[in-house]
Amino acid sequence: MDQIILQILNGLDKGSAYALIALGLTLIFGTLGVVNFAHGALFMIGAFCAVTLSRILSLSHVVLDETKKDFLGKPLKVEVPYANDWFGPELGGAIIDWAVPLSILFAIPVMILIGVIMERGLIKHFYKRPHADQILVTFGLAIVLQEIIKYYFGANQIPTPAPEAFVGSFDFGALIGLDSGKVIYPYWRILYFCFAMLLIGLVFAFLQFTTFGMVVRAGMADRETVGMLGINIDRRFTIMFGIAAAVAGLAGVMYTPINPPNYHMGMDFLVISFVVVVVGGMGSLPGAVLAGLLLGILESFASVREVIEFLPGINQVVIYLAAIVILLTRPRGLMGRKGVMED
Amino acid sequence: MFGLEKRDANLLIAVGALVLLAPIFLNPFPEGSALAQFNAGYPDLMQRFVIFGIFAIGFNILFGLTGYLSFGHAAFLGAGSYAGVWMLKLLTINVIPAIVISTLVAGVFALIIGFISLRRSGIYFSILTLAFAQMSFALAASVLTPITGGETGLQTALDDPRILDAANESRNIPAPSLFGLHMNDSAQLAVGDWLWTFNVGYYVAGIVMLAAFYVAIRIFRSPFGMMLRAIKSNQQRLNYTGLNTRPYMLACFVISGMYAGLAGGLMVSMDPLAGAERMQWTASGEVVLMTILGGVGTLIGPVLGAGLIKYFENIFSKINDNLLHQWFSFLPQGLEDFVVTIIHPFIGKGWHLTLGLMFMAVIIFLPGGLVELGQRASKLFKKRNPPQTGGQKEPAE
Amino acid sequence: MGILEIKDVGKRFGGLQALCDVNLSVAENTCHAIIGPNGAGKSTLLNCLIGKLMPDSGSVMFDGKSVLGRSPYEINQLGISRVFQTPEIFGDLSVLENMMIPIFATRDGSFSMDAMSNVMSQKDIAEAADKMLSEMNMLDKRNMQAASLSRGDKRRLEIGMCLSQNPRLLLLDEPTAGMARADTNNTIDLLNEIKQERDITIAIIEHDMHVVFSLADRITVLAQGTPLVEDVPEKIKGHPKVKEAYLGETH
Amino acid sequence: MVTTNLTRRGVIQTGAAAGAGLALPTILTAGSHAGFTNAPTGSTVTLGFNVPQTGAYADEGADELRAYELAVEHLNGGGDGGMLSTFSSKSLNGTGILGKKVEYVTGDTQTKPDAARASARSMIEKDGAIMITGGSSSGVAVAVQSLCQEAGIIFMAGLTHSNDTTGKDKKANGFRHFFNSYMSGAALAPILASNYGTDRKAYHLTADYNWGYTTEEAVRTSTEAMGWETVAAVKTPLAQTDFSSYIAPVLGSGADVLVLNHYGGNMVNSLTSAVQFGLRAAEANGKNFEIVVPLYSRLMAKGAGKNVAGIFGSTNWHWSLENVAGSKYAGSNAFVQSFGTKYGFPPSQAAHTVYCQTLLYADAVQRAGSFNPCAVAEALEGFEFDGLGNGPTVYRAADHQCIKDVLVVKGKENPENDFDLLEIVDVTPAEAVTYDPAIFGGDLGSCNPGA
Repeated sequence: MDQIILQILNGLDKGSAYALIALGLTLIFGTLGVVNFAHGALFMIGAFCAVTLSRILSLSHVVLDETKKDFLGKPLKVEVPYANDWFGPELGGAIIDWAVPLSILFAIPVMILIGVIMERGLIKHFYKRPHADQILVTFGLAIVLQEIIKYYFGANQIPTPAPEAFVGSFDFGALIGLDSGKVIYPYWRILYFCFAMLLIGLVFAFLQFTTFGMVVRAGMADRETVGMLGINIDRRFTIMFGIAAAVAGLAGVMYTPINPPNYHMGMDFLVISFVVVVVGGMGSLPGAVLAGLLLGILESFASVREVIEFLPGINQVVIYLAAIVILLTRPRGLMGRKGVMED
Repeated sequence: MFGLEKRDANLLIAVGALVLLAPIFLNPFPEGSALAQFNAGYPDLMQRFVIFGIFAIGFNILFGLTGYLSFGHAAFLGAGSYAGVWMLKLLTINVIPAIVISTLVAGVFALIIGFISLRRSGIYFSILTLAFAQMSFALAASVLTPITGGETGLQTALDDPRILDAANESRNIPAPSLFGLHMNDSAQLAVGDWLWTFNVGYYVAGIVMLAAFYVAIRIFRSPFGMMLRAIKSNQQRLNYTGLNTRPYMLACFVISGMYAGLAGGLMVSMDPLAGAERMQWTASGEVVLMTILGGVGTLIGPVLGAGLIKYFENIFSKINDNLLHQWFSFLPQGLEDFVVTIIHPFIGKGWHLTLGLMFMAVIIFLPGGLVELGQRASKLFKKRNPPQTGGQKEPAE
Repeated sequence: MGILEIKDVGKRFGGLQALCDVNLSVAENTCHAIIGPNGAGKSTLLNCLIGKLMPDSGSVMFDGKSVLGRSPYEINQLGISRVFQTPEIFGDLSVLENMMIPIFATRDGSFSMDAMSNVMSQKDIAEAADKMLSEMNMLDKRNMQAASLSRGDKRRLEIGMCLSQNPRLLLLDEPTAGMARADTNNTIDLLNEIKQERDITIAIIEHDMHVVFSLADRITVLAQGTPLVEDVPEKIKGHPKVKEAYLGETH
Repeated sequence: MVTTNLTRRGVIQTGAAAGAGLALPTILTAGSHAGFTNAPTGSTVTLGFNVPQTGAYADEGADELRAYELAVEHLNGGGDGGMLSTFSSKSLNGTGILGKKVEYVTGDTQTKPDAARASARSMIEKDGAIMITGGSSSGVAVAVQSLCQEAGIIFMAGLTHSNDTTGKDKKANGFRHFFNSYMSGAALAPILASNYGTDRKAYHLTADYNWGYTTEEAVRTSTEAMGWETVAAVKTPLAQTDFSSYIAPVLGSGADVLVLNHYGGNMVNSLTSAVQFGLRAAEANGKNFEIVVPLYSRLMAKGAGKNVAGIFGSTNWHWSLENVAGSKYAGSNAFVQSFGTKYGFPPSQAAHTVYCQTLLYADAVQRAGSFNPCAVAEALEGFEFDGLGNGPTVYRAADHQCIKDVLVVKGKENPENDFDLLEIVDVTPAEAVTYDPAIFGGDLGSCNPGA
């Protein structure tokens, strides 16, 4: 029982990352009709926003410590962050410690800007081109973006820990009335799930309750009609692209304490997030969220030892199998509208 | 000639001449000169040019003619490679069974995957093929290790049975050969400072590539090829014309898969190792890049694209700062450093960046790839001639 | 007994009864038009005829064989050719190739793995295609890319492609929709020529009264999913029920 | 057709001589070279450094490349000579190898067997490399080793830890200085026993590929031999990034030790997850829960950050070795000094092993008096040396594996900087990690000089 709860938690956690990426992907597809292979790269750039901010916050100057020796036998160079000088070691340390949550504020404008630039500078010119061209040009862009990140940050993973307060785990089982000590779950992963749900909720609320969102939804349903009403749908779509980029970016920011980021983390998620979008139904926002969570849970359960022993290798292929089964039996996906990219 | 129209025959002859003389013109710079770094006329790379040429030609038969974008084509290359190595291990070190069987195995594999994937089209087809290829890769690298050699790859060994061969007297693993001609044997010709290498394996692969190219031309010009182009153009009309598109697509997919398998079989014949990452989706992406870079739906484009990407991968990636400093040493020190700093991110380990930028540029500005570039250039030359009547149909080159 | 017999066909989408007990018979070698205001169920009926939709009830027989549940290529092989609202041709291919494909299909059936011969070396096909093109007055355009043709020429090509298969029934779905007046008249003339020169049955679904009255031998008026009247054009013109159905519509 | 194997450098000389002035074409025959592939005939000799420059191990490859450049500098008499001065064999004298100046070419393995073989072939066929060295994974090492065997080139393996490299896939032309899975297991077991006791229940997470299998087997065998019990061993996909599903069941399984048979990104992510799930702080079976990482590298420690603190593992070498364990490990400081002065930070174990391999190769050529791979192999087989930082070492003839002491390290609690992440716990002597070369099967074959 507790193993099942644990794997459901794992699945929700994994799935919320899939859902956030897929949400943006399907938003872009639904509004702009563009298949964006660079979306994984946006997730990765978001993660590196956190790395960048934590680097900025811990910018240091070197102080020589004569009492200690470095590896060459010279006085040890100790790096003292400016933050410590300015705010004192306590507050300065706390600021550096909270770099990841602070990065949310930093990442939102950066990601929106990147998204808008991407849309205006490149994607815009591909609305009328075939899907294959869109896939290919954004695939090229993804390569370029990740190579740029690699050039500046190296290929190795960069540890970007959560604030002290969120490190470690707590007894989730006791919280829901199980025996204590059975279901231990990390704070940050729970936080990640809650954050993802909040973000998804915000996006839905935005689309549901604002006029802006209403127009965008109408545009998703029938672009031409909305265009004929004299509403400048293009500008709104540009903004939607920025928002999608920001959602992916925030997913990346918050993911950094879970797994230290590196330059190809976006590619690792890209294929899966496409599968999520397709399973959920192209252009369906609730579908993306549902499929993300479901596939996360499915993947988690396929990774359980007993399952692997019964079906070796199932953990590696379960997502793809799910995609194949869904595509063959229900091509519009779980919640896709009939007729949207359906054969 | 050979049942081809004059233009196609000329193209075939030109490609044949290119393949024959590649060892010479790929080494345009004398040995030891600063630019010798850009020479590409060594056996491994030349073999790769033609083998990936075959792969790309085959991919183009599918993507170029029907517009179905398979993102899992590397799976067939991998399946062919494994089959090929197993033939080299079990049957004989002679490459013929390896090449034939790898083509057939890939064909069967393509038949199965195609039968399922072709129930959908568009991006769904792409995702289905991607899913199958990723599954093949994941399984080949792990659970199927006894068959595939896992992450290390499958290779020949001293104690392989090789039932058709005489017992191996030497304590060395025999090299793949064609009736005694070793694939890694070469003859070299030196003229002045120039050095040209003529490699057995390269010419074997080259001849197979010419045959594959010839077959591709025939397919492009055949009624079958016309139906495939019709599928790309308007599948609905084709259906209402009384043609069943499904068997056409499946046949095309299998042919295309067999080309990939043939390439895989040749690869292991030149270098008897099959690694699982050959099946990864990025490897499938590579053949897409090749085809697009060269020119989708054109005959010669994929071959050019394959050559360009392999050239980048093998030549550009080996340029390091040391070399850059040598080349720009004629500049004043400060300027030299500056130039090297500017170029540095794009060469050596940054070759992926250059590739990505180049690829984007091609998609944005040259959707027809290198072939379109060539056509535009030749149009520029022909400007003085009276313009042709508008709307003239230019059949796929 | 007509060549096309539609019996008691009904189709319901959710709460909407799109077709209700449609009975219709198209006699051989006539031109039969089906007209009706928007939402009368014309497209639904058409989709039932060509295998795209499966009616809930009833039967559709062509020359004694049911067409229901057959895929488009099988329906074509029964002898039904279809002309679409917007011309469906192979835009990327040359006009000649466009014309050759249906001729190949007629000769070789639904699938032929002829991957090694040259298209152009098949003289019989090329000749037949050229003959058809000259009938359509398009021989001078044979090497053009089909997508670069004018709207009227595209329609002409499409009809030519259909005729090249010698169909027994030509199904036309608003063949002049969106056309300029001159192109419309050309198309009408072409269809009249075809009617006179060939033994062919034509079923036409149309909105435009001008086209219908210039072509049809017999007209069925469809309203709210049911045939209202069926008669010769002269009788339809002044029919009160038809006027009622079209009330408010200006044509 | 006249067929010869490739002998690029030899050819230039002959070709140039025959074609001088007249530019007459010269067809080269089998007699025009010295009987082995790429025999150097000019005043230089070219080595091929095949390291990952793109992909996840690019940073490790960059560190290897730095060490190679340093080794070349030292061989040619530049710099401070590094470990040349401490090396027990004194045949190298700073004038290159056999009087020929050492030059090098580089290739990118991309950490893929296919790509690694392509770049190795290009260095052999195009650049005339006489020896290939490098790599940072066993798959690549095994693939390139067999290529070199076929081509008639010596292969000096870089970072490769799988038993297979000198076990079932060993080749007469291939040599490995780095230690292996078996030695890791053997070295770790006694130290784990003394720190965590002999009554432990271990849970293995194993990367699902060849290296993972051999490492799991080695650690299992040696820990079970001293009384540990293996509760479960679960294979994790190589491409896995989120290990939560594999980590979460560990606490409930009755195990009290988690062994992560992971390397590189796998290890960084699995360890990070394990620490997140509170395994470090947990108690099981009345004991503190412990985590073990059989193979450590500095880049992994860097990637995992604070999470490595207190976690045991093994390494081939560490820059502080001579300071901690004394002058038995002479050479370490010399190397650190020379590397640190040039690059500003201490070398990694990958850098150390490839530096050693380059020197060992050069020395063997020098002693053999020939670049002929068979002569070099003979000079390396059974070669006993000291002063390269690992203490007395022998290049075992039976499987071309170096037998030397193995370091057991643990993550530092309070590292002073990015390079000070590990501390040496103990050094297991060579005798304790020696094994019978026959146990892994395989066959060296006979040495192949190429032509």
